[in-house]
Amino acid sequence: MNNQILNPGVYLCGGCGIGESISLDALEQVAGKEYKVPVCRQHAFLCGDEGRALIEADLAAGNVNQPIVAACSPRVMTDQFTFEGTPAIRANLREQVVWAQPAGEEDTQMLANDYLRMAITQAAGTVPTVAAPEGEYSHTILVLGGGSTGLNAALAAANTGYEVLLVERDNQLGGWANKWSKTLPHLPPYRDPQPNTINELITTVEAEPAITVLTGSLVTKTEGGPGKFNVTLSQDGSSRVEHVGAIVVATGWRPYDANNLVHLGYGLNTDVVTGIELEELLTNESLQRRSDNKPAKTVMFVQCAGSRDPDHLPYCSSVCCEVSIKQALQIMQTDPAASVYVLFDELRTPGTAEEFYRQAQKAGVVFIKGKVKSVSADLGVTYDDVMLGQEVTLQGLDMVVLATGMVPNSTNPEIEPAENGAEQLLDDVNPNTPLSLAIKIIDNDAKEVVPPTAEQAQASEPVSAALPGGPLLNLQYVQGPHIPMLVDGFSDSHYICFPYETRRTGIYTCGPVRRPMDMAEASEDAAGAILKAIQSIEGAARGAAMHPRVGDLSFPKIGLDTCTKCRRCTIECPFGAIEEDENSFPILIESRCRRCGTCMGACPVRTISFDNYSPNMVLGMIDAVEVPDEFDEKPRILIFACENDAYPALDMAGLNRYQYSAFIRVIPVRCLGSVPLLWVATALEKGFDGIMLMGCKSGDDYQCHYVKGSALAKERLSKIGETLKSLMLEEERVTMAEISIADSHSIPDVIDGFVETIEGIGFNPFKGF
Amino acid sequence: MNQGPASQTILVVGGGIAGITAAVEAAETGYEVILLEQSPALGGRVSAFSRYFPKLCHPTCGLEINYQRIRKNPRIKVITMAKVESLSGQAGDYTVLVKTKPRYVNEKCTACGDCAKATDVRVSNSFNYGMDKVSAAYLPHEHAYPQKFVIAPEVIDTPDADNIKAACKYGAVDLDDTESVFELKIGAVIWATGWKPYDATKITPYSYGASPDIINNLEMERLAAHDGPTGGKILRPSNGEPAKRVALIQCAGSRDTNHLPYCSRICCLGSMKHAVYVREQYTDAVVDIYYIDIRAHDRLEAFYRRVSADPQVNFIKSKPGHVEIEEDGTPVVCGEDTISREVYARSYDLVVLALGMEPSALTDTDAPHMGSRDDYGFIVPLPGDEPGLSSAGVAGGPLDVSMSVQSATAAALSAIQAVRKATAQSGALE
Amino acid sequence: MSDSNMNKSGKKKFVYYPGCSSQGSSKHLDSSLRAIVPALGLEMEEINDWNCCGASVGNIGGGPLPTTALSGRNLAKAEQQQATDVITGCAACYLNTHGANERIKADITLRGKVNESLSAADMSYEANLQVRHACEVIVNEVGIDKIKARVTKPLEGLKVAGYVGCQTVRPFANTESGGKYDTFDDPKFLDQFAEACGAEAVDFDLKTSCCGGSVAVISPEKTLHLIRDILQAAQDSGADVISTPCPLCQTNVEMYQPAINKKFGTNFNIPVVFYSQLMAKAFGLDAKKDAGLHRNTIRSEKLNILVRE
Amino acid sequence: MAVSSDTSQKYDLGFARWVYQNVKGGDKLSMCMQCGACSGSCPIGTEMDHGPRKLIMMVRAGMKEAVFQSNTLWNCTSCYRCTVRCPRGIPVTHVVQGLAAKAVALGYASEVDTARFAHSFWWSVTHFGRTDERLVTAKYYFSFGFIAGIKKSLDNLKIALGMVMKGRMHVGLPHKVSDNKGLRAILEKATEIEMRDKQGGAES
Repeated sequence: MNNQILNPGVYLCGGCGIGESISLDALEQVAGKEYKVPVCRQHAFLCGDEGRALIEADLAAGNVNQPIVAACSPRVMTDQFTFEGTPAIRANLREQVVWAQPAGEEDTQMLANDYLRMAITQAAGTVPTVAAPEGEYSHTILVLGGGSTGLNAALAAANTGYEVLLVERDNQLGGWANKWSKTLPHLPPYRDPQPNTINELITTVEAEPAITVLTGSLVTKTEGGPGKFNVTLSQDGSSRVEHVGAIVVATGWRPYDANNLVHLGYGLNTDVVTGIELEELLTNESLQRRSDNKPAKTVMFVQCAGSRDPDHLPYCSSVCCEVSIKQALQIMQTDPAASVYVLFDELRTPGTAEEFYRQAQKAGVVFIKGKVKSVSADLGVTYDDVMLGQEVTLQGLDMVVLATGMVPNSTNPEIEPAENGAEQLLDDVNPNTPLSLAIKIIDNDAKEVVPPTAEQAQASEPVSAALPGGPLLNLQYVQGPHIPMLVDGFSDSHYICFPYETRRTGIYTCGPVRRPMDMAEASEDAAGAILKAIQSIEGAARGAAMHPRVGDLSFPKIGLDTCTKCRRCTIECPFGAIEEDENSFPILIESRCRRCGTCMGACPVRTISFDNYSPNMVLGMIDAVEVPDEFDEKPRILIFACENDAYPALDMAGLNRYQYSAFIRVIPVRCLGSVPLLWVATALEKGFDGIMLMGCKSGDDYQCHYVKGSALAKERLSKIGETLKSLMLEEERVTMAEISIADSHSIPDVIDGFVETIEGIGFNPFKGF
Repeated sequence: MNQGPASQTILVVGGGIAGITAAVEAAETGYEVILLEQSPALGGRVSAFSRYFPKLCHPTCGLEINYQRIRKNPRIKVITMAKVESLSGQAGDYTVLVKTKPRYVNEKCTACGDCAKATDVRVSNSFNYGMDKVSAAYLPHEHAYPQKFVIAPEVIDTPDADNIKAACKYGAVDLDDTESVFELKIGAVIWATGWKPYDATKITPYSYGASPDIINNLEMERLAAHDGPTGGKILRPSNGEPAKRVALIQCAGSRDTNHLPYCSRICCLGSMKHAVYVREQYTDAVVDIYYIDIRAHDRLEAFYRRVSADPQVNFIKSKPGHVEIEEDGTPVVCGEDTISREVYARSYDLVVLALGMEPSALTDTDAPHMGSRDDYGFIVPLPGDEPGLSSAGVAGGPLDVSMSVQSATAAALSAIQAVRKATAQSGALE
Repeated sequence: MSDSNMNKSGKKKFVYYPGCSSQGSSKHLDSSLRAIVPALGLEMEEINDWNCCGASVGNIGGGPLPTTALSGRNLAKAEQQQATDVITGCAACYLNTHGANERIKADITLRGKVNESLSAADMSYEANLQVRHACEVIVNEVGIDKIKARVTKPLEGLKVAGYVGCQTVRPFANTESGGKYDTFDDPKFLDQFAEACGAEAVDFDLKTSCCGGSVAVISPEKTLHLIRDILQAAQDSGADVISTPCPLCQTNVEMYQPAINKKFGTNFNIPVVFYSQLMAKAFGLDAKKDAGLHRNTIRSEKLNILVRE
Repeated sequence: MAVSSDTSQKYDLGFARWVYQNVKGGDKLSMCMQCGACSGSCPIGTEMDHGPRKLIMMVRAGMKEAVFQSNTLWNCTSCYRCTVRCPRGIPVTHVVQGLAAKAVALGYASEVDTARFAHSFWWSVTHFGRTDERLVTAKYYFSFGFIAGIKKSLDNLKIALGMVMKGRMHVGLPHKVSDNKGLRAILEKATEIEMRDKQGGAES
């Protein structure tokens, strides 16, 4: 803990219209008279060389060590206003004052004054953060799964200079790839099935000194965090503990159980086979059928066998079309006289794989668009031939191949489920119920169990169907043993922009356990996961945060003296960074922490704080705002704005010179999840007439970079009713606005609309108290 | 042979989502990165998208985080309006010639906007694909990074240029700015040169250009964008009326041996997203999607289900033969519904061609050596190629955004491996 | 054009393949072509004793090889005349002869069979010729500027709808062997011809719509509406005349006007001329002997003025 | 290889493969992805029972009878739009005409107008080496029988007269190639070669 006294210096910029719009002298009054800030200077162009020289001189002279820059938004000119590696505290007078307000008005000046007050208070509440990495950090990467994805991951790590522990459940490496007769073409000209090179890959891995291979092994327990995971491994009975820095999960997939596909003839006739089973029948000789080893001259592939089917797998397994094309081509190559049909609903050969499709057509494979109805025991395939516009039953086939889909190995079906595993999965796959698990645990004294809602039940269906078995890593996290999942049982990821952003820092999944994908894409995915693993190891060793607050050295400090063991922080932390000691006091695993402050927002007794972001700091900023009494007819509205989306939107509204009410005061927050109800209550007591939480979209398509921030805020606000009643205040005074970053144009409506509502309700009776 | 110690610096060419990702990931792993972008701002194609499928979230959301990561990271140097002229050498020791176009605005720019007020000259707005105009002194768009203005070459050497210069209080306008060429010593290069839409005028049967109400999928994104030419309203370019009968034509160029032989992967989902744009705005709108096969992979299938559940969105399995233009300019889509066998000719308020992706590097005549390319111009390193050159995102093949980010992260690792290897070798030499 | 496309003298030699319609329905195409091609500075002599190309139904009537052999004979004759390039003005002749020629070039077995057939008349074809459409030759060998330069009597005030039809551009206009001289759906050359002759090319968007081709001859009831649409579009575009390069288009669109007026209650009376007739006129050549304008059955004041002037 | 009879068994590839090998342009048929661009581009597609796209699927499905009895074969105007637009490079026009030729050769089309016209046409070619529009048309009309012939001729009398007036309908002796004998020899030889090739039994 570093408690050095800060000497703030206030620097006022007159540029970009600030000087013309408001009085810098008035601001200087605020700094000097009200806050007794020793150093306060003005400049017409602060971000210019001359302006910065002004600040650097004071820093050099040692009479200032905490510059406060009252100029533009903290989102811009960051290089210009970062000194000795530390960004200055900023008061946003440009985007959110003079660009959004009429020049020369009293209200505009008041707004500016308040923002300066808030900045000075923020500075006072800020302690320089110092990295405090403790203990021994491992730089070894554990790769779970020795299939082609895992092998590629291990090689990628070794080739980047990292030691690897490669753990495979089976007694041999290679996984499904061992079965493939040939593989898909992923290099130009993308036309022909390629020789399977899995054996070469295995040899290379086994020859690689940096890689230690453990086959026939399972992970039975995982503790710790990035840089200091302790993983318990069991290999034929004996178990050992390994110290690793990061974990890459490449447990892959398994085929959808064809025994569920009796309507497609599976089990009725041995010559109805799955694509996987066919691989073993494909050789350099012409294809023979299983029943009588007679040559199979007419073969039909039935696509989407189980996939894209609400009764089985709701999703598309992505690779089946190309795999069937590969197999069809192999059959034609060994017997050009064969009749090979592919029955598909939508043929999916994206990108350059279209070449592969054309190659199969060229070879004479017949593609039929149709929805399969049934496959009979005598291999009669009945389907709607939509292109002919009639129902067709194809007779006289020698073999029917079911292209079954991929089920992710997000769990290990070969071991027993963990007792709190199911609850966690239910919670994970259903973002609509962000706190279902929390509620259960918090109400653990309550006799009756909270019945799951309809959508919970619905969401739980695919989980139980697709995900039997136990946890892969058996994480010793309060939040459960599983790696969190997103949809359809595939492992979690901040889908689209940050696919490697997961809720278990230091643990990265890749390959088909993350999304259905082919071997080529999986090997690329493996490289990506390894890079993130390396970053998490190096970050942990520096005590620095991972994405999105990359490099942030601050971390939450928990004062146990006042802690009530309510467990909210442990439960609500999106990253499971907070565990419990034997007395069920919360303890932070720093390297898991992503610095969002959700724990801070969860804590009812404000005993969790960061050096540079704390309840007291924000309460101070709230208190710094001058709230006029009601006779001035100037309401005050406090806005907590998420710094990732809402705050930039406010800036862009200013950039576009959109005008809105001057009665608002904005406090940027790391995430709405970090806003405790206490701040809201305090603001109301202080006399603010309305409070608005501005954050991103929650729910199924959430955008929160901390997963559930805005969902948590919603949840909490829903509980504020009582608080307001006890204060005899209207519930409408507190609201939440889902503002996306592209909503700059609607900012004025949102703000002015709320101001109107508040003016309708009337002033806060607490004013003046 | 390597001269002296190998360079550890990684050059990323192209500042779209793939290039940004590759640059940030490499820098956050501790490597020096130079990020080149040929336009005045980062963001590339995605920055001109209104929303992403299937979450319908805004690209700026992810870009904002990435820009914050770049701002925080002293290891990343961003150079805009820059292009690679030539490249020579090998991993650890590339010599790269970079050419920059003049911006006529220097680092002192605060984006205050006074320059824009100083001229009445309006130039075509390339960010909106020329669908509207902007001041000759302009910020590329509201979320532009770097947040610096640009002065259009059109006004240089005119009195307006002098007015613009005079209007800037900060000496940020530099009318003497010129093209410049400089040399970089680089350890490894990641090509993230991205894509451009296939030239619609080459698909003559679809009459692009014959009616203002026939547009392409990128223009549709701008029509839907709040900062687009219509402020986010889907309106007919011809008369500004709401577009309530909309045809979305898939495979405009893609999957066609006369044009792009490959499937561009993103168009199906993109058009479903466009259907949502229209339906969100007009409850009585009807959208027809003409397709050959709907290519909605893994979880994207759910988006397909969701959109096809809308009774006012019709999926018609048909590659239209041609688009005719009625006397009043109304486009008429003609073809055969392959399932009903109906030969149709349907008129629409708006026809959107889902143009395929063509690698930008393809038609770049003075393109430098980039490593192995496939027949379509995608950069695909082959086994045994020199390790120092890799590709990220659509430069390497038709990918969606999430896959581009994956490929960019992998490219960052392979670049890191290349410079490490080169360093080890050059170390061995000394 | 490839270098192989040169005779001993190293110069190109053009021979002309008139096709059967030149002796019947399209005499005016024939006469005008024979007039303008030399006027544009290209020498061409007629293929000796040429025969029918097989047209669109030859395949059905006689089968593939005999049809190809028909072209084979013409090409062999042309080769005997030391030709390098065969020019034809008839879309169907071009389609068949050019197509056959390209197939014979590409397919050695087919070449063998054709030559085996030709041997029955002691002939053979070495497959060194290019078969080219007159329009492509004018675009690629002459060029629009040369046309402009040659014009002595510009067709001022004449509004022309350029109706290209099908086979003049499809399937070869935009291919290498077809000289890549224009697009399949929106060719510009015919309008450029008209403009070069001093006329006004009106905006006419059915320029490559089908007139019904041989189906129009065999079962007009199926195709009259196609011609109606073409005439309607031409009328709406304010055209005085329709100009076309294709004999069958010319005959169909012209001859069926009365039948169309009867069937659809319209009263179209739009002359349909060959581009070459307009050129001949603009070049100041004889309106009858060369331009053959007296052979057009649909007359209009504008056309008559053209004939008289 | 012999053309298979239309089996009740759908997708017996015998017929499809025969078409691939024996019909002009057939070798590209397997590339069809049923997008419908061909049928959608056809100027008189509405006149067609199946249209080229479905016709190709029917070939694959082995529906020989239905294919050869399809009116699609006779409604092709040879505009070549389908050919130039096909995203898979299939010469659709040639395929349709090729199938039409086979339909005639296999005797499916004796009553079809186009077939009659084709025969009259070929008659003229083989007799004179050139086509005499007047004779071809007349022979075509009269192939419907004398009365019908007269009627059809009268229908088009206006046109014919117009042509004659303008000297665009040749009257008098038909134009001939001078070396008619040689031409016939060539055609007979070609036909003979075609037959010889079919000894592998292309048609039965």
